[in-house]
Amino acid sequence: MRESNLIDRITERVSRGFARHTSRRGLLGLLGAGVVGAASVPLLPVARADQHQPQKSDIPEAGDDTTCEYWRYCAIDGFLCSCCGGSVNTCPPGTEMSPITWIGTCTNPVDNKNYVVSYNDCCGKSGCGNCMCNRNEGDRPMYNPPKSNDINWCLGTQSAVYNCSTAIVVGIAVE
Amino acid sequence: MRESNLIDRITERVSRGFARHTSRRGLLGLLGAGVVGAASVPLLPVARADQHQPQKSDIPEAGDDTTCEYWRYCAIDGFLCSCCGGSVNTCPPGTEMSPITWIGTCTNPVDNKNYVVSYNDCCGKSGCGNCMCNRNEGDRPMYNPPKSNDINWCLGTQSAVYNCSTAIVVGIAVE
Amino acid sequence: MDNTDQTPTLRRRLIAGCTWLLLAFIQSALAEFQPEPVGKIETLPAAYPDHWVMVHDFSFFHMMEGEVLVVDPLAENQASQYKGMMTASFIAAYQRARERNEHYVIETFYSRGTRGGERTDVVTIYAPDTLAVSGEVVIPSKRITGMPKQIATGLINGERFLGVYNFTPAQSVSIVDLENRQFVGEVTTAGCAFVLPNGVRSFTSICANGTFLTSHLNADGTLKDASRSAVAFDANNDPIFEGAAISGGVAYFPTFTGQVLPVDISRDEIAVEDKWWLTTTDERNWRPGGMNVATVDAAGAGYFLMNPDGGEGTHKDGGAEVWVYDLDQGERTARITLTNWGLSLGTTGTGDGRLLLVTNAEMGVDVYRLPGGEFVQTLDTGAATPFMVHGAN
Amino acid sequence: MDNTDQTPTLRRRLIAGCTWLLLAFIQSALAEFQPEPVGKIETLPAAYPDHWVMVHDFSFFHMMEGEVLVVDPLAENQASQYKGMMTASFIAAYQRARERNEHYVIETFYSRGTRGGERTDVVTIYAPDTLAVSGEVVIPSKRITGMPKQIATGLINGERFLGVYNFTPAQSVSIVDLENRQFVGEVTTAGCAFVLPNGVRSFTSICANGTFLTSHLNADGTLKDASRSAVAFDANNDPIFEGAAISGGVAYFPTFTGQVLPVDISRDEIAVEDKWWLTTTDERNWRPGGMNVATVDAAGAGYFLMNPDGGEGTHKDGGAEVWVYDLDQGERTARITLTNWGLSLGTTGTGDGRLLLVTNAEMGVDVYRLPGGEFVQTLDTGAATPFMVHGAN
Repeated sequence: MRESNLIDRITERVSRGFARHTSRRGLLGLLGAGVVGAASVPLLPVARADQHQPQKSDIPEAGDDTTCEYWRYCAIDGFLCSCCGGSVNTCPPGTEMSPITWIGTCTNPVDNKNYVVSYNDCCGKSGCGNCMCNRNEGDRPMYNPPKSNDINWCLGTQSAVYNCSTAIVVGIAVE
Repeated sequence: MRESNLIDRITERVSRGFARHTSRRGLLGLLGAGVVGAASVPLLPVARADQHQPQKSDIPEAGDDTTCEYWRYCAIDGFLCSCCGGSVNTCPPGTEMSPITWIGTCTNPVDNKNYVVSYNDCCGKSGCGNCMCNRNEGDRPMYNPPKSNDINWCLGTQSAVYNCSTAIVVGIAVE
Repeated sequence: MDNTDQTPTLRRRLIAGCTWLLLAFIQSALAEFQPEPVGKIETLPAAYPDHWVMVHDFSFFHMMEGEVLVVDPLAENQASQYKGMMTASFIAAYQRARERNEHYVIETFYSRGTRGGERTDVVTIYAPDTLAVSGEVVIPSKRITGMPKQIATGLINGERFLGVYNFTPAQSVSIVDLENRQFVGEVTTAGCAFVLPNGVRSFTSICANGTFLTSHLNADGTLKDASRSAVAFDANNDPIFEGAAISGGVAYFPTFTGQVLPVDISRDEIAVEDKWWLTTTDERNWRPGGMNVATVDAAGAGYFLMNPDGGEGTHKDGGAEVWVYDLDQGERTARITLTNWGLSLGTTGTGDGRLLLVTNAEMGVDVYRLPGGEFVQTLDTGAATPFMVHGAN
Repeated sequence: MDNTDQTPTLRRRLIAGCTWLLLAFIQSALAEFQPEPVGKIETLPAAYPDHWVMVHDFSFFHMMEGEVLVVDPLAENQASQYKGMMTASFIAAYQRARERNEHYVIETFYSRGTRGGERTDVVTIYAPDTLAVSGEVVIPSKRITGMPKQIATGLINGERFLGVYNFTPAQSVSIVDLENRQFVGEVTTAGCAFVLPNGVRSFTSICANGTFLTSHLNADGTLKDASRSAVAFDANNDPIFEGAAISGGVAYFPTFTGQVLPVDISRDEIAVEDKWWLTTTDERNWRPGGMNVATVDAAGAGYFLMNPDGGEGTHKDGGAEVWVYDLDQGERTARITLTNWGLSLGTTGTGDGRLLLVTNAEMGVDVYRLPGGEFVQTLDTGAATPFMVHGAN
């Protein structure tokens, strides 16, 4: 009896486990097919208090930066640093932030302005594996480097090993 | 519509995928809890013809050597070489067989004799990842090396990197 | 008595000695029993059946442990499909020289693994029968890493040279002499990316401004001179994909919106030909998308992975159908409805044994027969993220 | 103009220059907007809250990419639980020196990754606040690899020396001076395995014949002399597990059948005490089983993972309950029924904040409060095979 229950539980766990590694949207993102309309679950205040505080400017904010649907992630490809010991715009302890990046232009749902987002990678430790997320609004092929999220941007760092990606607002896009 | 179906399929696939990596019994084995009574599916002749031919002696045989239930695997711990480009007693191409091993004593269900099985590891390439199997009949702690399957037996090889495990009959056990 | 200072050779002998003592003991006790041989390693045929495939598992979640699996896609189960494996470290590239009959894995190592240290980039050479390393060439530690693009490397001048695209972000191509197994030098490709071999001893790169840069090599693999095309496509509004269907000396590049840009690569100077559409005007919602979105089979037919919900940002989303073209005529000849949503295309086999391999959205690899498109099976190789499939044909 | 021969330093400057040029351009266009800072790296408190844990993911399916995660087991979700990570290559070992306030990862690298090359074994030293490498000590490339055993390494003489058990299959212990961060030498332990620190400057190994070997070190970490116990257990019919619950200067080793062998390790010469049973005669079907089957909490209570279906070959199967003991009295004080079948035990925290961590059969880590055993949650860290959990207390 126990054994058969265990099998069920393992099957379920494995499913849950992989889902945890790769949010369903994230997995679809990795695999290429985008999903729209997934509900964004706001973080509880207690959880937020436990997290690393992002270095935010005075940009109006909405949404959960640990989900792929968050507005700044419109052209990201990788593991969200918010799920890896970093935050939306800081790297996890012991990693190094790449000084060069690819750039996206994302619409903030609060003020409806287009912001320039720099997706600086965090480098020097194994891939975090959590919160895989890929969205390709404005993404262009690898021969157009500043707009390409297919490139491993751990460049100019001590190690090219990729850990996770941030989404740092560096400007407002001029129309 | 498509997207939600995709999510379902991915969840299912991930579950199936992990199950493929680690047969349920194998996963349970890895995780420590043994399962008994799982049905052993005989290989189709056509499939057998495609496989590498194990170097068999005249031992009477029964069972599917790509499943954890196969009789020789009574004290194995690792990925079955039969699922990795090798066979029950040969290593996959490009690997190196460890000259020293741990030893199990397993009962052959055909002649009911106890055979001495040498679980030589194949070494020098990444862990195969297929057909994980752990059974511990007669296994003893690491301080008793010849009987311990917890040790990485890729020793005396050019590389200690573990790829998969064979199960070679080297004798008949004296009672 | 333990001796921790023993030399490796001595230790090896001791180990062997212990093993044989044990076996001798067992055998003496059981004179009638013949133990099975120890130490046997499998080998593969030096010439693979032409329907086999090399499945490149990029191991996206553990990038230092990528693998290129040798697989029989028509075998019935995992044990019979899985023929062997080459390791492929840190989102490696893969090439195979059919005349030289060698596999090449272009890969990266760090002296301290995923925490860094000294970087070493190498071209690792594998023998197809033993899948053992038969040589390696150290190259500058500059190779691009990222999502897989077949033209990140290329075989130039037949199989004499291997070109490896570098991005630091300075752009160049490392030239490796495969005959002498040595690094020749670097060719600068400022503003341009990739290695598309053309003509006798040239290769072409795709430039960010929509032009092509063609580098011409001397017989020793050094740069002779270079030439640049006029602007051939709109790199921002309708860029070409990095991967082309190459047939009859022409590289057919799909664009994001679903046009095809043919580039004649048969001569030392490339010739850009007129674009044509994959879709009719009524079908513009269908766009190519995925990882490797374009390929050809041994008969020269072109295959494109098509998404019915095409639009800005869908170019990596994969597709529901594979559309088949007479590339020379620019005419669609068939539509294959995929059993599972597809992400990346490969083909293998010849004649009636041609197969289409589609990495699906669940990271399985689906096998279809060509030209009919009949679904055969989903492979059971254990690969975690098999982004690219290469035919043995 | 591209310059592929530029030095790394120059290249770095060019890169930085380009980044700042870009930012300057954006800023000049938008004078009122203040961009967010680039380059910030998180840090952790130098003294971790005592309920945090280090979760060692052995990454059994990709052994070169193991990790030790720093985790808050009471936080509500992945983002708040996951504090940071240290890489841990090739089924590494982990130790932490509380007074020195350093993490140690004892790990193995190959110059060509999983295809081999030159092997290098190192003790990697991490600072707890930055999780950056603060030093490394190269040790002989002999460390045992295999399933995790906490006593594969040990801190000797307070935190002055680290012992690393070697198996080639010759058996020895490498001694590392943590004060001076250098390798001291090897101590032969022929026939015996592991590093259980005892007394002032000694360590004890478990021998295949059921005895214990105690090695006594000089002040510089070299071997002074050694002593051996009488036969203390039956290594074949009722062997002790490799892992003991250590409390009050006594190591309580469970045996396969469910006895406990207490070994006084408070003095330079160990003293083997009388065995006692975890079970009553009616309970002999319950046996300890799992990976790390025995542990203690900060209050000295002992925890054993128990399987109701015990028998030959079940010693790695894990268990359904955790039984709690007053170790000094040899008396059971509580039984904790696990929410999920358990495989490996750890504890953390102090006083009322004590926690029991149980790696479950589905490779999740379950959190229970102590002493009551109330289930709190299953951790959501993403670890694939978190075989060992170490308390920060």
